[in-house]
Parts: sequence; structure tokens; C-alpha cells
Amino acid sequence: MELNLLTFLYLVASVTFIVGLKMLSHPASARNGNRVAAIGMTLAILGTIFLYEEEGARLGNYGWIFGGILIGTVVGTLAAKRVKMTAMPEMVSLFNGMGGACAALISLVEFDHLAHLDPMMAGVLLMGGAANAVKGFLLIIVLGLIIGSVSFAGSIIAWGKLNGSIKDFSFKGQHIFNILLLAVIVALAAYLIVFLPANAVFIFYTIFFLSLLYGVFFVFPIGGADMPVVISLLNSFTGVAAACGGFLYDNKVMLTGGILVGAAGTLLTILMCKAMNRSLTNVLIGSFGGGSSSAVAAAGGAVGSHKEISLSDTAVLMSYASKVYIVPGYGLAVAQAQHACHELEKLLESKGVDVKYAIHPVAGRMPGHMNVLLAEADVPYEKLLEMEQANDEFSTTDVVLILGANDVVNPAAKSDPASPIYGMPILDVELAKHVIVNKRSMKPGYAGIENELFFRPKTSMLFGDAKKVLQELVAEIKNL
Amino acid sequence: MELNLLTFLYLVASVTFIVGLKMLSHPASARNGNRVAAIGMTLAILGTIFLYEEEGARLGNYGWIFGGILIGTVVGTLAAKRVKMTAMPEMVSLFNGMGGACAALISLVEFDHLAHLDPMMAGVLLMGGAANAVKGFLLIIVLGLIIGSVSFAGSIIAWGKLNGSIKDFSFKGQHIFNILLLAVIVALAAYLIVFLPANAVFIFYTIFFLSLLYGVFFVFPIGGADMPVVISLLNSFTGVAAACGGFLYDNKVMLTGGILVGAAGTLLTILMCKAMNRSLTNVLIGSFGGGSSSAVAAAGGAVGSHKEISLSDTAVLMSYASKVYIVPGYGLAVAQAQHACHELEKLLESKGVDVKYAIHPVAGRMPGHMNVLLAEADVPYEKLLEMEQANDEFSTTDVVLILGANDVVNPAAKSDPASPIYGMPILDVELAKHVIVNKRSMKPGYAGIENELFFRPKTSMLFGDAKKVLQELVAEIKNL
Amino acid sequence: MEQLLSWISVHQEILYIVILMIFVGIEVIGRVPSVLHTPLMSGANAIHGVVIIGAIIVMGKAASSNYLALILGFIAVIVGTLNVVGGFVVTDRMLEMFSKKKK
Amino acid sequence: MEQLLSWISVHQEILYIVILMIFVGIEVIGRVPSVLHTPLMSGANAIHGVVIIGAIIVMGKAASSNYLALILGFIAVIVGTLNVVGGFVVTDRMLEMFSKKKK
Ligand SMILES: NC(=O)c1ccc[n+]([C@@H]2O[C@H](COP(=O)([O-])OP(=O)(O)OC[C@H]3O[C@@H](n4cnc5c(N)ncnc54)[C@H](OP(=O)(O)O)[C@@H]3O)[C@@H](O)[C@H]2O)c1
Ligand SMILES: NC(=O)c1ccc[n+]([C@@H]2O[C@H](COP(=O)([O-])OP(=O)(O)OC[C@H]3O[C@@H](n4cnc5c(N)ncnc54)[C@H](OP(=O)(O)O)[C@@H]3O)[C@@H](O)[C@H]2O)c1
Repeated sequence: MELNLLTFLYLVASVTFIVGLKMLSHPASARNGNRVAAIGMTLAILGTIFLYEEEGARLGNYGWIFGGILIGTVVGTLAAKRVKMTAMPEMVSLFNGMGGACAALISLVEFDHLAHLDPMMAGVLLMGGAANAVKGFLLIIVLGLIIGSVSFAGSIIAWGKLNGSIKDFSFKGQHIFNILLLAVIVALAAYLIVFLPANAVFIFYTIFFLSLLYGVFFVFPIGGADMPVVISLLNSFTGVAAACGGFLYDNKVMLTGGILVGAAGTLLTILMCKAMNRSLTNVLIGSFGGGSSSAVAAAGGAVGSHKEISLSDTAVLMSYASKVYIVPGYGLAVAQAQHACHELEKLLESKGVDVKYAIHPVAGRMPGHMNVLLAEADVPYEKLLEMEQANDEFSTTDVVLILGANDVVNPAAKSDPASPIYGMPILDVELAKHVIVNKRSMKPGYAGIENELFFRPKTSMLFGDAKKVLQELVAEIKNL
Repeated sequence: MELNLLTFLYLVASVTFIVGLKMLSHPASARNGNRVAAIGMTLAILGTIFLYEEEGARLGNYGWIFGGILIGTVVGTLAAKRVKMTAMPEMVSLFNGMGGACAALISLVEFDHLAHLDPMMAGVLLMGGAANAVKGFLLIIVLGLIIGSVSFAGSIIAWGKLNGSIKDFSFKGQHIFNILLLAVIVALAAYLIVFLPANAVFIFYTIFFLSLLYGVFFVFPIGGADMPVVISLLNSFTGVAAACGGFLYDNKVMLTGGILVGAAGTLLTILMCKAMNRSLTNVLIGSFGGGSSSAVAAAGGAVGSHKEISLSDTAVLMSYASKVYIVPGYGLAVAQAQHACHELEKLLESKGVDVKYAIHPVAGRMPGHMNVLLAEADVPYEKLLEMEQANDEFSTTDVVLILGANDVVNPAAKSDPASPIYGMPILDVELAKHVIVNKRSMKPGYAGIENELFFRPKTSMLFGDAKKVLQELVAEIKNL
Repeated sequence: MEQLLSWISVHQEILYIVILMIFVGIEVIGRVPSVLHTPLMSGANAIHGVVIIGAIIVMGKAASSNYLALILGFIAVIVGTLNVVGGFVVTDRMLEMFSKKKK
Repeated sequence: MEQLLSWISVHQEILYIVILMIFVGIEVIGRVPSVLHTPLMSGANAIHGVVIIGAIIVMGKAASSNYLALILGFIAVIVGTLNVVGGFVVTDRMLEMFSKKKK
């Protein structure tokens, strides 16, 4: 009876995961979708604790279980509530790593059980023709171990890179090293499973450590800005690791939930790459960041001279414009200048200027980065225009103010087939009367390429840290 | 071994069905999608014939099986190849009915088997606690019977209505009668399954005949033009009936294929209704067609006087225009005037006129009706513009020639919230300089409502059968 | 209630398959342009012709003395084949129209 | 080959479930606008936290003398909970941003 109820709860939970994920992919229903999935998860967890039975025996160790859940809940909630908006991707990475660790730990314990059956029981099992069953079991355990460990180690590195505590690191031939490492892991796993050798425990732990190592080396060379893509990929890895758990315990909710995330996560990774107009291999091999200097050199020919604009001129130009568009980019996030930006916008509006934001889908370093950033500063939603809408408006715009954006306004994406960003849709700021670009130097952005826009006649540069410049600009305008 | 291979083939077939359906829903891959599904189906059928085993015994009666398949293949191929483009929906309906009949026949035979176990075996089964199993089995058989029969009878009526051999027929209170009929069927089925009465055979056949009757009465009152929607609905019914077969034989490919079509068909039905801006209940209760006279009366107030145009004036106007749009509608299909229309278009083009077609998504009586119709007359694809594109072009168009279209150009859809078609996007023909409407009279179209467009100053009426008028127009232009 | 739960538990795999298939069916269709409604309907119509497998099983199992089963089964095989073959062929013809125009 | 087929046959239900789930996963995500990529990733991240159920089972089955199992299981429960709870809460916070802007 209890077990039947549990099966039903698992079925319900699986459905909530699907429905939740579906709702999550539509803006209007996204938040409720997250809740639907959370409710299903709660059902599945409580059901497992109170209803699960194996060979007639209930679960024990309630103290440990509730203790662990309590600690996890408190720490998890606090961490998730305290984290700054812009640090959310690294938080996601950390949580993802926890899931991977959980899967790996399960494999460790289950392998320990299996190993302690030795030698008597295991011998009996092997004799009894159950060898295949044991091997199947072992296969799942080892798979869960490898995938979980890679996901754990990789996520931790990704987390460290995003919060700046771990620097990029790569050596020549690292890709070949990685492939070899993976090959060794696979070979060891196959040897372990097929031959069930006497030193199984040793091999198992070797696989464990090599997998952790692989996770580290897998993520290390990838450019920091590519981390969202990598996190998404590791996310789908953890999904598959969870599905292994589903096979292990013949548990449908783990199986379906894991596979669901594995499939959806893989597609999401691809979609994220597409939004940046890159391929997944490109991201993983990281040729992008590495080749930056040569790309700059190649584009060097097109470079002319740029002109600067003073703060006071900018102040005048903007206060007497009737329509201003602000193009935020990664620099705005780095400078944490969203509040100053909102202040400028309100000030201009009070002077009768029509101010809007033009949001490029991949501005910043994660999808929706600019939306989240500006929302933090309470910029009203109606002021944020998507790329297509904004592009229709630029021709009637007086001033476009670019704040720490670069690649997303680079005309090379339209004109230069040799450019690494060729084909990416961009914001057509050149349709406007004046373009003012704020950044700290003439250095390139994420894609590591020169931006011809800065040398165009309509463009003026306003150098400096975005936050500082904006604050001064506000003061300047107030004094006009 | 053979059975395992069969299981594998079924799995492959299920996947081809999903992939096929997915490909079918994208224009570029649609045709290959159909083929993919067909290959999967072939595998499943051949696998069943040669590999199926029950309690160790292979299937027999190969002569009958191959005979049946041969007959079905020859007749089916010929029918499908010979049918005229415009008669395709009725063909689909007929084939759908065949599927329903197949499901119902399977139920009849399986019930017969079950009934012949009586009284000895059945008694044993019932005693042995297997009563629930028998009841479950019976439930599936009866469900397959009801759904299959309704689908069969309904599809045949839909087929007859579409090819004109069956006329609309309804009586007062028919909807209540239908609901009662359905209630009786359900009650009888419940009685049969729960009590396994002595006169089970009699009840079973009563259910069979009542289901056929229900199918007939279900489709009878629905307007002929709504048939595509009804066929789509019956299509999903047949899917569910096939899934019942899957439960019956614990056959995964029947189960998954049936459920897939059941779910997809239901959604498709809803999408079709949406494209016509109607609800499914509205279609099924048929209030639309029935309420036509009152709708006309209500709209009567807006009616003024219309002006006619002569053939020769039309000829002159069109030959000296530089840009002409043709809006085809249901009337063009009725008149079978597509070839004449293409001829006019070629003639005008040879005189330097730019001629295009504006295709409304629900013009005609089935989705894609106009595309199929004009393709039959070899009108090149580039000449067919979708509604949105066409609406952008009308303002620079000299003459719009409306051939047997009515609702799709009715401005009431935009201006009159009380109109039954309010909210449906329409072709904005009034943006053009001249609008010439060809139809046989001032009678309303499918929605049964008056069309104010005909009374607008820019509009001139050119009465007559579309084919005849077009032929005369061609002659007239040649004589100019 | 208890019976229902135990029924669910016994048939959980089938239930999962049915539920997932419903999701797949709905999602797969979601984005279809309206021109493709009719061919899609027709293609789906051909797919439910898979019911013919049931007819083949009925036919193949029928004892050669059981005329009712033989005759009904034979008809079932014929109509089932009609559904499958006719369905796929007519869909192909419809889609031929579309692809012809494309080139 | 024969072994593989018989394996498929024995596990056909599970295979169907896995395959259908893959289709569902892919289809469900298909139409997501790029602003939602990060919340969606985060939500999916929370969902794979379902692996905690495995941790609970491991923990609950561990003999009270088996310290390795107890300790590893305990850590597994903690990190699993972190994944689940943290995942859902952080997703909710991200989406709060979006909905706040909507009103
Ligand atoms: N959104 C995503 O999901 C995502 C994820 C990964 C990668 N990407 C990629 O990231 C790029 C986004 O383009 P983007 O235009 O937003 O950024 P970007 O091309 O990386 O340019 C950012 C610019 O901001 C300037 N900057 C840095 N710190 C600043 C500060 N404190 N004050 C003022 N300016 C500052 C930098 O120039 P200075 O150094 O001269 O100041 C830099 O050129 C695209 O290439 C996209 O493909 C996006
Ligand atoms: N496409 C679909 O999937 C679908 C399916 C079901 C229903 N519908 C509905 O069907 C309607 C389609 O609109 P529509 O504008 O194409 O057609 P319509 O509104 O039904 O009008 C067709 C017009 O053609 C005229 N006509 C009939 N026979 C003719 C002939 N031989 N020669 C010349 N004219 C002739 C009729 O007027 P006279 O009698 O005066 O000649 C009639 O007013 C919409 O309301 C739509 O919702 C569409």
C-alpha cells in the first residue's frame, strides 16, 4: 500500500517536472513553473522518506536524514537569497556541482556495499549466472561515479572562474591530454566491469580520482565568459548522473527527472551557443579567446582614428535631445553602474527627454544579464526594448549612449565574413544621429576583435569607468 | 529470439512515428517525414507477420493475411492516386473510417473469443480471482468497440457530406438526443463490465449498434464546411481506438502510435479551430451555420447599395494596371476555375502587369486549400503571398480581383465586435485602388454574414460563376 | 482507492509511456503552420493505421473452423491496410504539391 | 547481438520511457526565448536535484555500524538538499526580477 502510494507520488512528481520545465520556458508562466516543479520535488522527497521500503524494511537513520536536509535547506536558502544578482550564474554552478557530488557519493557507497559482498556472496552471485546482473549494476555505479565527479569538479572550477578566484590556465596540448585522460578512464571502467578484477576497489578509486581530474582539466582552459555554456553542459551531465541513480534503484522519478534534464540541458547548451553565434566545439576548444590577438591584428587594417567627446558636451547633447537610447553591455555590469544609469535616465526624463534601453540578447555574460541587472536598479520593464524593436527605432533617435557594450554593436558582424562574430545580429546604432561610446580604453571586448564603429564619423568616445562617468554626467546635467 | 527482434522493431517503429510526425509539421521536411513513418509502419507490419508468437505458436492463415493486405494495398493506392486534389479531405475521412472499422472489428472478434470461453472457462477464471483481469480485458474491448464504431460511422458521414452525397440533417433537440444516446452507451458498457450479465452478447451488440448510431448523429448536424475539423477530431478518436488495441495485446507500437495520434490529433483539431477563430464546442454544436439568418438580419442595418462593373470595363482596368492581386476563395474551388485563373494571370503578365495571389490561411474549406488548388493549375509558388506579406503590398496595388472569397475579406472582422468572425485577421483589400469582387450573387459566405466590403465606394461587383467569368475575361482581354 | 493505487503501481511503466507519449504528441505538433494542417492530419491518420497489427494478430490466431473470426479478421486486415496504405499515399500526394511549388 | 536484443526486450518499458523523455525534454525547451536561458538552466539544475532521493535511500539503508556509508550518505543528503533547495530558491529569485518588471 505505502509503496503503491509512493509510486503514484513519483508519477505525479515526474509530471510536475515536465510541466514545470515547460512553464519555465515561457516568460509569463516561468515563475509558477519553478514552483510546480518544487512542489513535485517535495512530494517525491517526503514520499521517499516516509513510504520507501526495501524487502519490507522501512528506511532508518531518520536523525541523519533530517539533519542533512535541515543543514542543506538552511545553507542553500541563505546562499541563494544572499547572492548578488550578477553572481547568480556562479551560484547555479555551485549548486550543480553539489548535485554531481551527490551522485558520485551514492556511487561510492553502493560500490562499497558491492565490494563487501566479496568474496563469498559475490562468488555465489557470479556462479549463479547473476554475473550479468552484477555487471549491469556495476556499470551503472561506475557511470554515475564518472559523470557525477566530472560534473562536480567541473562545476567547482566554473564557479571559481566566474567569481574570479580561479584564473584561466592551459598548457600546450591540453586538449590531447584531456582526450587521453578520458580514454584512460573509459578503459579502466571497462576493465573493471568486464573482468571484475581482484583489485577492483583500487581501480574504482582510481577512476574516481581521474574523473575529478578530468572535470578540472575539462573546464580549466575554457574562457571565463564561456562559463554559462559550460555550466549548462555540466548541468545536463548531472542530469544523466541522476538518471543513473534511477537505474540503480529502479526509481522512476530519478530516472525521468534525470533524463529530462539531460535532454533539455543539452538542447539548452546548444541554444545558448547559437545565441552567441558559435558552435559548442568552438566553445569547448576555446579557440575564441585564444585567437584574440591574431584577430585584432587581422582587423587592424580597418582601423583609423577615433574622436573623443567631453563630459560637458555629452551633457548638453543628451539634455537637448528628444529621444535617447542607452545600449548597456558587459562593462555596465563590471562597473556595477546600473543604479547610476537609472539615475541618468530619470534625470533626462524629468527634462522631457524620451529615454529607452536597447537590450541585445547576448549583451553581458549570461542570457538575460542586462534585464536582471537593470531590474535590480528598478528600471521599469516598458523601458527595455528588445533588439528588433530597438533597431526599428534607431533611425528616429538623436543620441545612442553605449555603456560598456562592444561586440553587440560591432558592424563587422554584418559586413566582414572573416570576423568571428560574422552573422550575429547586432544593434544598428549607426542609424541614429549621434553615437556616444563609454568604455575605459580602445581595448576589444569578449570576442577579442577591433570595433570599426568607434572610428566612424558619427561616433564619439567617452572614456572612463562606466559608474564614474555616469555619476559625473548626472552632476554635469544637473548643473546645466 | 524472434520475439526480441520484434520488440526491437516495434521500438524503432514507435520512434519513426514520432520523428515522422515531427518532420511532418515543418514544410521543408514534411514529405520525408511521411516516408519515415511509412518505413516504420512497414517494419512493424512485416515484423508482426513473420515474428509474432503467442505461447510459442506462430501466426497462421498467411493466405488470408496476405490476401487482405494485397486487396487493401491495391485499392488504397488506386483510390489515393486517383482522387482529385480538392477531394482529398473526404479521402482522408474515408481512410480514417477504415481505421475505426478495423479497431471495432478487432473488438468484435476478441469479444467473441471471450464469450466462447463461457460458461466453463469463464467460471473458472472468475472463481480464480481473475475476475478483475477479465473485466479489465472487457473494458478495453468495449472501449475499442465504442470509439472505433463512432469513428467509423462518423467518418463515413463526413465523407458523404464532403462529396455531397449526404445532406445536412438535424432536428430540434438533437444535441440533447445525442447526449442521451451517449449516456445510454456508457451505462450499458458499465453494466456489461461490472456485472458480466448472462445476456452479455446481446448487450455487447446493442452497444455496437448504438455506437454506430451515435457516430452518425454526432456528425450529421455539423455544417459541411466544418468537416475538416470534425475529421481531425475523429482522427484522434481512431488513434485512441488503436491504443486500446495496444493495451489488449500488450503491444507497444500500437499503444504508442495510437496515443501519439490521439494527442497530436486533439491538439491539431484545436489549432484548426483557432485558425478559423472559433472554438471546438462552437463547431460541434454548429451554432454558426444555424444562426446565419439572424446574423444577416442583424448586419442588415449596415447595408447600402452596391455597384456592378461590366466585363469589358474589368478587362480594360486590369490590362492597364501595373500591379494586380488576386484573392482566391472557396468560390474558386467550387467553380473549379483554377486553370482559367492561371490563364488570366499569364495573359496579364504577358502584357506587363505584375500579378500575384494573396492567400488567406483559412480561405476555402481546408487549410492549404488555395495552395493545393492553385498548385494543381501549376501557378508558381513565388506568386502566392501569405496574408501578412500581401497586406503590406495592397497599398501599392491598382486592382484586387476577389474570386469567390467572402469572409476572408470581410471588414466586420476588424470593426464589428458583435460579428461571429470578429478578431479573425483578414486581407486588407481596401488599401488598394480598386476592388473587383466576383461571385454569383449577394449571398453571404461560410459564416453566413453580410459583407460590407461589397457596398464600399472602391468596390465593384462582377457577378457570375468564377470559371465562366474568367474565361470571358480572358477572351475580352485578348480582343482589346 | 487502494485498488487504484495498486493498479497504478502495477502498470506504472505503461502509465509513464502513455503520459510521456501524450506530451510528445502535443509538443511535436505545437509549431505547425496552418498550411500543413491537412497533410499533418492525413499523416497522423496513416499512423493510427498501426491498428492493422491487431487485425493481423486476430487473423493469424483464428482457428480455421472459426468462420466469424476469419471473416471479420479478413475484413479488418483489408480496412486496416486501406487506412495505412491509402493514408500514406494520399499524404505523399498532398505534400508533393507543396514541394513542387517550392523548387 | 542476440544478447542485446533480449536485453532490449526485457527492458523495453524503461527504454520507451527514456526515449520518450528525451523527446519531451527536447521539445519542451524548443521555443525558449534567450532571456530565459539562465533561469531555465537554473530550474533544470534544481530538477536534477532529484538525485537526493538516492542519497536518502543510501542513508536510510545504512547499517548503524557502517560509518563510511553513514558519513558519505550524510554528506550526500546535505549536498543533494543544497542542489534542490538552493536551485529552486535561486531560480525563483531570478524570475522575481522578470515578473517585477512585468507589472
Ligand atoms: N550574454 C551571454 O549569454 C553571453 C555569454 C557568454 C559570452 N557572451 C559574449 O559576450 C559579448 C557581450 O557583448 P557586450 O557588448 O555586452 O560586451 P563586450 O563585447 O565584452 O564588451 C564589453 C566592453 O565593456 C568595456 N568595459 C569593461 N569594463 C568597463 C567599465 N568598468 N566601465 C566601462 N566599460 C567597461 C570593455 O572595454 P574597455 O576594456 O575598453 O573598458 C569592453 O569592450 C558577446 O560577444 C557575447 O557573445 C555573452
Ligand atoms: N480553410 C479552412 O480550413 C476552413 C475550414 C472550414 C471553414 N472555413 C471557413 O470558410 C470561410 C472561407 O472564406 P472564403 O472567403 O474562402 O469563402 P466564403 O466566405 O465561404 O465565401 C465564398 C463565396 O464564394 C462565392 N461562390 C460560391 N460559388 C461560386 C462560384 N461558382 N463562382 C463564384 N463565386 C462563388 C459565394 O458567393 P455566391 O454564393 O454569391 O456566389 C461565397 O460568398 C471562412 O469563414 C473560414 O473560416 C475554412
